[in-house]
Amino acid sequence: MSSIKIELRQEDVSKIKEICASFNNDPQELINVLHKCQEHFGYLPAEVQEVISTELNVPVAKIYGVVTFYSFFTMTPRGKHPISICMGTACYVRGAEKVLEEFKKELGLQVGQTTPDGKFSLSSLRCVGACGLAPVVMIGDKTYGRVAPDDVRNILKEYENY
Amino acid sequence: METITLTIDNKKVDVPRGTTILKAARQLGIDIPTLCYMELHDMNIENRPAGCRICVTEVQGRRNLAPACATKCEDGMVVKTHTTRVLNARRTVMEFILSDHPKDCLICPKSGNCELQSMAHKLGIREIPGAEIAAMSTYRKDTSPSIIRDLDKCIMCRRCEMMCNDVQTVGALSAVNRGFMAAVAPAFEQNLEHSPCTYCGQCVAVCPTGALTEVDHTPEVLRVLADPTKTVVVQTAPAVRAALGEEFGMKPGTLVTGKMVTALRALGFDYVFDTDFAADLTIMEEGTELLDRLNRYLKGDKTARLPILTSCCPGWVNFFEYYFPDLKEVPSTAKSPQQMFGAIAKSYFAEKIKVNRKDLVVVSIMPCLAKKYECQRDEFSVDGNRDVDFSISTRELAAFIKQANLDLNNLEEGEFDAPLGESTGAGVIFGTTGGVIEAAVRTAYEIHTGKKLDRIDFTELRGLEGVRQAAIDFDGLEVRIGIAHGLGNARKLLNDVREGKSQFHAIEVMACPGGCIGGGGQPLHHGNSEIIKARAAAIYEEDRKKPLRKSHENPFIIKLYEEFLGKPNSEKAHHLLHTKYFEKKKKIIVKQ
Amino acid sequence: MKKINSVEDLRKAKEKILAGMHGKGKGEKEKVLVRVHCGTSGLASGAKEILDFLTLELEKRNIDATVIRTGDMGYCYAEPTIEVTRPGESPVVFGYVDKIKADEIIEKFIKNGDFVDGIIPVNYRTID
Amino acid sequence: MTKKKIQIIVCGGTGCSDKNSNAVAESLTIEIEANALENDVKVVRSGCFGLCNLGPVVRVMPDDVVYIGVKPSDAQEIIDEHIMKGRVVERLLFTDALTGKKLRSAQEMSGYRKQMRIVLRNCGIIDPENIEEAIAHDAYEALARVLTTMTPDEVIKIVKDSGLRGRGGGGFPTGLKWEIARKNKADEKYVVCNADEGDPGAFMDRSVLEGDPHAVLEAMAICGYCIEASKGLIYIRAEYPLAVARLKTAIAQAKEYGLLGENIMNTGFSFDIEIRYGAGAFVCGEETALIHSMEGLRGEPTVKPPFPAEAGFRGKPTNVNNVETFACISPIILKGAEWFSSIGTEKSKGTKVFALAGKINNVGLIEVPMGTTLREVIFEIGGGIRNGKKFKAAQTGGPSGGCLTEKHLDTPIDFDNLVAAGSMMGSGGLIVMDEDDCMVSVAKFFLDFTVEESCGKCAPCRIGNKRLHELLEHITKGKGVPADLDRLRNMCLVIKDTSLCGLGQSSPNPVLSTLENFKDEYEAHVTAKKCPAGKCRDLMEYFIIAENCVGCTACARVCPVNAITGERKEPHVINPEICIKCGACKEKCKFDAIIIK
Repeated sequence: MSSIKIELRQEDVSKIKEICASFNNDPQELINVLHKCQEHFGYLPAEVQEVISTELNVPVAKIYGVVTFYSFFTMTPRGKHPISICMGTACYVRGAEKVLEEFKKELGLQVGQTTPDGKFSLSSLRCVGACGLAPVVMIGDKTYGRVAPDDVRNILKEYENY
Repeated sequence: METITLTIDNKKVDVPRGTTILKAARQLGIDIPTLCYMELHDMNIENRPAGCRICVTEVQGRRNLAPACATKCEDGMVVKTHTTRVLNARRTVMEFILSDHPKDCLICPKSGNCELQSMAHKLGIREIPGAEIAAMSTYRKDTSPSIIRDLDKCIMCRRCEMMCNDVQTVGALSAVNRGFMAAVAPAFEQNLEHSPCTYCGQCVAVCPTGALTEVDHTPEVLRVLADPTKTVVVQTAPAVRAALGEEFGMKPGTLVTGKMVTALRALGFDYVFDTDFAADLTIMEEGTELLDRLNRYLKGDKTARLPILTSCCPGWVNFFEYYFPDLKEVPSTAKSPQQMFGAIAKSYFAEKIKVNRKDLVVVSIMPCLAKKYECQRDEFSVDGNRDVDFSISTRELAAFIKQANLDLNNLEEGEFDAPLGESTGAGVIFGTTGGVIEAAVRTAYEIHTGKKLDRIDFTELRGLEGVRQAAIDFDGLEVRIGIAHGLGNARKLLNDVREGKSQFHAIEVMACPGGCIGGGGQPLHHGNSEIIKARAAAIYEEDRKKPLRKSHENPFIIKLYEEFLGKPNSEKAHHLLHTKYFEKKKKIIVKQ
Repeated sequence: MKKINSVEDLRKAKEKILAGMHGKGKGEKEKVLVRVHCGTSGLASGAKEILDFLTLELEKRNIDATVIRTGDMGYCYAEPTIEVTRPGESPVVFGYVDKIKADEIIEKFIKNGDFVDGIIPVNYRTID
Repeated sequence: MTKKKIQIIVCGGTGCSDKNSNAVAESLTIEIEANALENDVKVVRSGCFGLCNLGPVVRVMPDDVVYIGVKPSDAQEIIDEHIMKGRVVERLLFTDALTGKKLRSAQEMSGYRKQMRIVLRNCGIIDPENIEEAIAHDAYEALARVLTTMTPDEVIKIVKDSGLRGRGGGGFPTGLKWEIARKNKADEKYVVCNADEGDPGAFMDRSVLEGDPHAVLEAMAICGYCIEASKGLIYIRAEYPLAVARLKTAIAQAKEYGLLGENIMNTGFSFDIEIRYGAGAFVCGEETALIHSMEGLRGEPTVKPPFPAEAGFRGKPTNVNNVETFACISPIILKGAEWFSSIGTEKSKGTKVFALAGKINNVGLIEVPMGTTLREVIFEIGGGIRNGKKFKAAQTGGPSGGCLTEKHLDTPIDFDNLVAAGSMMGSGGLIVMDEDDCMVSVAKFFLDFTVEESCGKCAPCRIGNKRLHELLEHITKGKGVPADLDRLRNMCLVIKDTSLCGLGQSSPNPVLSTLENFKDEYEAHVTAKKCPAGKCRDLMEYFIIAENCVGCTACARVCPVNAITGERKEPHVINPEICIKCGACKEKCKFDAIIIK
């Protein structure tokens, strides 16, 4: 058992403490706390989980257990433009797999990875509920409907200068 | 309580409402196989995630099979435990479990003692259909100073998680990931070393498979035994003698002290000593410290920290260093018996036999896995030479004895060597919960009052209740004592101490449920708490049989002080026999 | 609106709202009511642009209309959809509305009551 | 405004288009021009009327006369009689089969519409961010009535009598659930709304929350009154930002108006609602898992009993219903149990919202009375199969359900019939598949979902589903043997029989149901090693028809692995040993010379 040093900036620590305090440091609010922290930091690195653990008095192993249980939480930084391909049933039967393949090919990424320049990350998700537009791709908050593999290159082009 | 009647396998049985099918069946002598389920009855420890689904039974009127461990009986319920549907389901589920389990039983440390292996045998599994296309969930293997985690063998029974969190409140382990890759691991799937793990070994003690095992130090021990330049000394902890026999088919609670000594000698140890001797020494130091603090306190000295906390349990020390670093001045500074033994062996005894400490190897036989870590602590070595070189568990010793073609059953009764082999009954009872404090009371009473004790057995300090308390009359001075075993229970008492609410003068803490007899290095109890009770009985039996039962009466202890240490808590004693504690809690460093 | 402190309050509030809804207040001329279906499907198909376009254009073209944002009706295949109620008439739902279509709807239907292609007929029963 | 013109609306929905409604529109235009009426009469194309089996449908406005089964040859009569002379063409009107009465207007025919909106009553009608609009549409009227004129037991009786069953999947009677929660005494109780809509392809709950959030809030308060809870929690997917935002607005407004919070409408009843977020775990649709998730834990289910109604959130009695169930409550209170139970089938009352998706024309949400047949849903409301393909199967109940086939088309859809057909209602996703879909692959797709979403707590679900998926993968790769099908079935049955929660107990359904209904397709995969739908890449063989090939070499040039050889202007050949079945050649070929065998 050796002691571990965790490095975070003071303002980050304060932010996490503030988030925890806004939920009365109640361990039962862990998932809400994680949501807020991920909203703020973009992901949930180990350091952030350690601070939450101290604040909520929940073992960090348990927090990690929760983070790895829910697919919404991530411990790897997402790209500036996170790309999510809907793999819901409706999208699947309308060819989402091929669209995903195309994104993988164009970006040279696997699902769950981020481009080295931090610009794009690729993930698949289950049904955004826009089945009428299947297959659906989300980049950030923007939704693209009825995406064909051929559209992928053009979609990515929109982000060339951002 | 209301009684209900149900039928299991065509037999009627009456049970109190709330009873599970599993227990009702056992009442009828029907042993429904279980895998993840585990219960330590007298300690309020139960693991019932209903996750393995091996214990499923057919309940009339229910659509699905019902897990016997978690299904409560209802009046008029009709249960079948071995229909073809049940047997097929059990077998298929077992095939699933085995399909995601390594098949290296031949070289698995749990082989022969593995609940999964026994279950596969019991269910008659002969092949694993589809094994050739079955992906396995694999993980990085982790070796810590005490424990090896090989999660490829984890079957998600969650026993370790339950022990670590619910019983011990250590929180080192949690279920992580989801679905097929779910396993039980420390945060970030790091090594145990980087977690709050105390190495109490309770996870290992309950693991049904080879996923959690101790680090085996017997090869190193074998190497030093073969080295003619080394003098090898062994010390055996009190709880070992009460459990070792189980590994050789003896009834739980069989004392094998003499046979164990013979076996150790046969294995080639040059001196076979007893940790009980060091336990007596601990009482001298710790008891004196207690009386000192108590007297200072009574005189109004505000710096006298009470209650004093025992410090012989290394899992417990790790625990408070992590969770209660603010209280690190509260526990007794006395080293544990293992380390006191090492310090004395490598000074006093080494001088006596004129062996350089570098050529003297001290091996300890411990019921404990945290002892492996304890002897590796920096503060317990001199110029890189450890006071205790290796610590091996009761289980490792059993394996070692077997490897040497020795059958413990047929060995002569041997005697410990002098001078570090002599002990009193007080040293023996260190092996069970309440024992350390009882031993301390026996000595402290007589020193404090200057009177002889009328009765030596303080039965009010014994038992298996998680938290116990008693007030002992020290001739007019009421000494209030608290006892906790299991770290979760300890935490309750510690919280009181932290908040200044504790009424106790002295508190004994043992990390493992039951104390050392239930240690993480002991023969596996497989969820049978009767075994732990039998070991406790054996410990008290050994105490009763001892001619001397108070530490301060141990003639070799008296001699040690006379010849070497001076008096308890002397400067020399402090140097050799006392230690200090460190803050282990993770620190959040602010980046500049 | 002040707090509703009793059942009577609720019913009074309801009457007041109904009376004042969408320009039906006393002395006011009834307005055209345009509902833009802005659920996730609608928004993903561009309903927000249509909402903004209609709000702006109806004002520019001096048409007395209320444009409100609602949830989706379920016509995912035809999103964005809008519903237009001319005073005294039954509501009419239009699908596949882009800016060109929206312009056509203003010019032809809202102004003159002429239907344009893309009507989605009411194909359900209501409960009242 | 100008004087109203006559407008003839011709259905341009897919169903009617297939029946040549285009020609009807053209004929009408020709007739109008022939009579020089183009300034007064206009032909407009519309979307689907939802009367596809009666199509093509023509509606004359503003007279509101609906003609059905109109043929191009009828155009002249419609123009001559109706438009010129104002006389309705009786023979083209709809005749009520029971009464023999001719129905003229869309209004009169409304009873024949297949859809009925109860849950979706206000969706698309009110501004969800303006509580006043909701109040104008009767929101909180039921709550007012309940709080002032009814006892909790009376309310529960109405809900029980209405026959409402939980819309989340299991179909447990809602009133009974409330009654159990009411009977369990405790100092605190909770009402939970399950809005963790996880079935891929189902989004009705989201639509309700986005379109009519007060319907849910009001019903939760009513439930709170019945079970004596003062606190409600909505567990909603974090992936639904719009629904979350609108819910938050709605809750804030309801509090501001005193319709939630302390002493609601001065009745002494207090009820507050909080939002809890899901974080992407399908298993949290299961009540006990959902409760653990709300407690900040991993969303793992626990054995029932104890049911949440006995020991739920924070160990207190908790009533969990989903969004759609709650959305039915206020109309039931306002219009009565009898009204609600008059809709639907014997054991399934009311309506059900379905999310139509897949190879269907009118993708979207529909709400139909229980007992509507699959045929009506797919071919009338849904407008039939896309691109005129053949219907193959409809998956209901998402990954927990099974598929319905041709033979189930006329089965009235309700809880029990779906279970009898080897599927389930689930939350109401309805994915339509056509002849191009390989059912083994579809089963594999659903298993892929289950494997990813299994919580990992119990062995059959954690490992068994993985093994099922592997075996299906094996089969779709052409490596299966006939004996695998028996093993597949046994694994399915054991996983169903032994899993801890509903997820594992139903995850093999897509496999069992496809195995049952499309056995020959499975057999083709394991014996002939062929995929009849041509979907399984490893079982395909690209082949050049020599007669069609002109030897342009385009295919050979595009082939990434040089599997195609041939002389210029000579038929080319694909070497199946090298071919990786990427399909690039087929796409490139302009002469339809490349086929998949």
